[in-house]
Amino acid sequence: MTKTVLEVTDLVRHYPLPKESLTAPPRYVYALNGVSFSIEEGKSFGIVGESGCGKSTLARNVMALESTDSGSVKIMGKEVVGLSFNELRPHRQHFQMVFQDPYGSLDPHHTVGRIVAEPLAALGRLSRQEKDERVAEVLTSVGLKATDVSKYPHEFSGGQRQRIAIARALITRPSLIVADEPVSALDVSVQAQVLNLLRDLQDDFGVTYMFISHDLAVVEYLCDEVAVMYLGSIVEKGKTEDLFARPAHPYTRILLDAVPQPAAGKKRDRIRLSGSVTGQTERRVGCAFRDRCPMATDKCAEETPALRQVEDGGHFAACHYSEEMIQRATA
Amino acid sequence: MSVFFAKRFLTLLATLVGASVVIFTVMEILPGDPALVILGVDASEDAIQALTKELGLDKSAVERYFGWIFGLLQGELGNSYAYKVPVWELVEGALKITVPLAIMSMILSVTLALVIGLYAAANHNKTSDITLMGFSQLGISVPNFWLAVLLIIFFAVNLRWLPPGGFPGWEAGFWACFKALLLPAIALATVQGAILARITRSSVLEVYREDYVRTARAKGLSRRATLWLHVLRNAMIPVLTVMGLQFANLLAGTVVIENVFHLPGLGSTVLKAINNRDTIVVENVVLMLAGMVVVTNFVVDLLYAVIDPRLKAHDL
Amino acid sequence: MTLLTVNNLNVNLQTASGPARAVRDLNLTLEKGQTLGIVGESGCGKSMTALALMGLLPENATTEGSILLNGENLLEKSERELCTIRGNRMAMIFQEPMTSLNPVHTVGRQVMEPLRLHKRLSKAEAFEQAIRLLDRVGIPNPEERIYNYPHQLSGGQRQRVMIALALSCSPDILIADEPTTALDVTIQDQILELIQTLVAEEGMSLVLISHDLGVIAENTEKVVVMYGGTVVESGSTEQIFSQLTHPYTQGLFAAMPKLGLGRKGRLTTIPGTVPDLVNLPKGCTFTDRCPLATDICRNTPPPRSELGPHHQVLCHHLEQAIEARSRELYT
Amino acid sequence: MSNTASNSFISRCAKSRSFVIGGTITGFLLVCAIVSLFWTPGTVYDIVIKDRFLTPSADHLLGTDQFGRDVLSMLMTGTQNSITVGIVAVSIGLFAGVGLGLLAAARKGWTEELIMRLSDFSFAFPAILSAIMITAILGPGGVNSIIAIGIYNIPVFARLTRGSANAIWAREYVMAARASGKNKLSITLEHVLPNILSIIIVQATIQFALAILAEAALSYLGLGTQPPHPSWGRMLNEAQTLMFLHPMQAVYPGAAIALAVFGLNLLGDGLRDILDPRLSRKR
Repeated sequence: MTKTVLEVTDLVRHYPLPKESLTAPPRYVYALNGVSFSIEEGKSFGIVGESGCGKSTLARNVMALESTDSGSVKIMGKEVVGLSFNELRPHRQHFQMVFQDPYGSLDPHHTVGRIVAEPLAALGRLSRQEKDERVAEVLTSVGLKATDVSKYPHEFSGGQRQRIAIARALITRPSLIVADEPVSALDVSVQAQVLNLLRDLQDDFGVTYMFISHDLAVVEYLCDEVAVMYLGSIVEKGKTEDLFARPAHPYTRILLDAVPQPAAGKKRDRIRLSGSVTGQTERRVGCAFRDRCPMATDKCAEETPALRQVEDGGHFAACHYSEEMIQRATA
Repeated sequence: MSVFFAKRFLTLLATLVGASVVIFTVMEILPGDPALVILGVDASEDAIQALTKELGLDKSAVERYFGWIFGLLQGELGNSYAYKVPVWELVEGALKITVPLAIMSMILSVTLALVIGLYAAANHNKTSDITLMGFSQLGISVPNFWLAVLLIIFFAVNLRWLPPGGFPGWEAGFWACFKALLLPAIALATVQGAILARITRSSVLEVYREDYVRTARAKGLSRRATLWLHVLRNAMIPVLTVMGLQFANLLAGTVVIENVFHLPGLGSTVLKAINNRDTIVVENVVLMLAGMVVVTNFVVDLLYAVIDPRLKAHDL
Repeated sequence: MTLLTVNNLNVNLQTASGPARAVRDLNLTLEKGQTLGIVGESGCGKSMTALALMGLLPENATTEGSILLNGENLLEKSERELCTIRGNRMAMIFQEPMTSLNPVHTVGRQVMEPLRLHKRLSKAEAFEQAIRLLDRVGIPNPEERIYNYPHQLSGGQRQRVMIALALSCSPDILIADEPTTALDVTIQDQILELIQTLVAEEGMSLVLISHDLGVIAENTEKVVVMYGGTVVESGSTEQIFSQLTHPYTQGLFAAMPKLGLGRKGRLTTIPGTVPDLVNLPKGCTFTDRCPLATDICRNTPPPRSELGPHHQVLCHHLEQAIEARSRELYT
Repeated sequence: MSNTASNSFISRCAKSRSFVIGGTITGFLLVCAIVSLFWTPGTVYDIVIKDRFLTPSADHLLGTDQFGRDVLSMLMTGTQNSITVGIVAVSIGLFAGVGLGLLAAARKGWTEELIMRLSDFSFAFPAILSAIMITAILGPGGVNSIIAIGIYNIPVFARLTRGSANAIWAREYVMAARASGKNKLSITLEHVLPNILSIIIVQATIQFALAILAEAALSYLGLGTQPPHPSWGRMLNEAQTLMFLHPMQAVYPGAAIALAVFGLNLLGDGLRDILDPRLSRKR
């Protein structure tokens, strides 16, 4: 019987924009428009999308780092939304985060030991010796030396820094790790090291990942399930193999087709995107993707497609023409 | 109206109102009774009370504050306690010295700063750059009133080129007045100019490292053309900020410098008035000085919008 | 005649910790109308090579060797002469479209600048030409957009403006340094497509620099693989991608997550990190990370072996490397 | 490892020309101040009318003033005054200003707005003018002028601190600390303050120099340090009336001020190069 580690229901987050003129109505950035998904224990859940689709906002809201407008985030069955910062502190040991920038996410004035031990503050009551032991243990598990504790971040390369960041996230033995683009700032050869490490850690400790990335190949490599986001909403989600083999939303298809392939002399045949991104500051009836969609019809302008199951095995998509898309992919 | 403009304008008004309250309060706390100072310690109790009443000092502070402000709104500054003449008469002559002096030194310092700053930046790390920056460091360190004294000793006492102090009045002709203000203006401008020159240099150097400067060079623009066409305008943004802040210091400097050169400007007026406990003069003059600073900064804010189109889009 | 020939180019940077050999013994040739890719990870010297070609190296750089454009050595030219070449016969597109345009000038003014400078066009002529260029690079409503400031355009549009700018004087060579790295995949797709089309229509030569093997594979005819400031393998794109040879090229390819592989298998990782350019080994720069390395690699520069027509590999252990193609080189 | 770090720190110090020159000048002034506590070459407080306006000699290296006091001794003793002014005025500004700035950055919202508007507001008053007004209330005198200058330092530090602290608050490591459950106070103390300390130290050096200048100006106007205690500014004040007959009396104290300010400014510049390598690379 598997347990649900993270359950997000109808999460909404709109940021107010500074007013343009005194009389204008207030404007918002619609960063999250009702996002729902859940992650089972020990699984990796990937969230893919282009810049401005709301994936980082989602990470910050799941981590309870900013206030949520409405909706619910349950981590290990406990509601996180609405709790005060202090009320939440003891619960924080169960969910930790890894950030994108291996240079910006480590305080240059702290030693590695201090950086890695920081989340233990949520636990409180640990002895010095216990702390040191856990730091040493977690550093070895990410492939660093226990003697690295007294070094400073600037003595490490980007990939090693990201290992330090992962060690910091692991130290409280969390159930959930939210990783926001953890490898996108790294070189390919180093990126592979970190991806493999993330996989190994999952095998060893059974951690659950919520993995955010713009790189589809990385998500395919690491994740069991994937959700594709577009302008603050999930447009498709499902098992990785289903979604990548039979994309049911045109946007997913276009994303997949846009990835350049490192193979000898093939000119790929692909669906291309037209138009440019509709602003995140607009809210309209109908499908948000219709302006760029090669297969949009009048129906798409009139009726907002709901996220619905399009295939067995939990393959969901928010498109009126998902069945056609799947048919096309299998043909 | 745009939010940008409205916001800045409201800040300007709020600052002025706040300034008037602070100035008035300070003058209220100021020990020393104007009537007592005017009549001297030997004056009789009755005479002091009579004068207090005559000056309107028996009214409550709130009443006097609003009296002052409403007077100001109607262009009435009131009468000096000490000299029994309208404050405007005292201030008018002083303004005719301080304002030209401030403008002269501002022009001088900005010219100095831009020439030195740009030249140094263009010759980055060469001997001329290092020498100029050494001198500017020295310029920042020199107290302006001491520089004023040195200038007097050298140009007025030894060389006898320029008058050592005093002001002939504008009736004496532009040239005479210009000569009287030249040394004080140089004394004021040197320090300000040295600071601005350093800011200009580092700002230009910083902009030189921007990606769009590389783009401009990749287009085939020469170093010099890049400096004038692409670097300068962007580099002016921080320089402008400092320029606005400097104006307050410049005005403050005039208070001291006027003292050195015996110029009957606003600075001398305010010092004299404080000594006389001529509170109404102090209030008006200090508010005027604060007003000049606030208006200058308002103009600087508007200039931003002219230089930087990003501001216009967001706020204008 | 060969359009561009680079012979034994060396670029040294004076740094606080000593001279860094940013580029060493680089050789390149580029024919008219040819597209050349330079691929490598950060710090491999690919950007320095581009800047050296343009004569825009930082002040602390010194160069040796020669860069021949139509037989004229650019390294011997005066700054004044280079100004007539830059933007005119050779143009460049940079990585960051967000910061590569001057924020205080309209895009029109920036596109007109090279036209006025090199072609001596009048203001009115340049204006018309600029509108045509903006239209050509796919900016909608160029008559209006020409008055826009860079911040009013999206990232993709700014990169289009950069392309218009580079194209304005119909250069012989277009150098694109990571032109799409800062952009989303779908936008990257559009921009690369645009560059391809324009290069073909204008008969320009293209030097495309990227860290992404996929981008290089799909957009170039010839490839140069750089590591630690030097070329380790070069050849036609077809040859290289069908016969990955140098241990580094093999590792780089194997380390890259590729779409369609799914969760099966494991990414290959190259151990270690990119070398410090100040303390490079005397011999092969890849020595410290190479599974085939022996003593000779560290101390003797590897020989250049012709594997096929124009397919050159710089490795001491060529046979072993070729033999390793069929198996996992890295474990 | 800490060994190599400290080595490179020292070597960076030695490499910075500004730091070496500025540090030497500042050190020299400090020594002067300390020595003058115990010993001065001549009299500072005694008036010896027969010795007035002596030209420089072996007894009086810089001659004597109109009261027959030894100028060099007065300059040396004046150092004490300037250093005290600098320390006290900067401390007032530093503690109050940095505190307010950190608070503004941590609390955001109306707290930040209020603190920043107040500091904006204070910039509308020319510094010396405010000091003049404050000394006018409290009466002229050394202590009062120091307080006046110190108060004026508060908004300077508040602005700087808030600006740099805001930049730190936007870093990912702060977000990581938030995600670890650290509250704003401990983040401020553990992450924000250490990371902006170097900027504050540099500014403190510069404000130190400005405080010396401001005190000299106030004393020059007769509002600062009162007789008989020697102060460079007051020496200038006293020398001004004699400017035409004995110009050198006006030259020495001014040169002393300029030297002190020059030394501190250079020290500040040097510290900036050393503590903030990112900035130094830019110049």
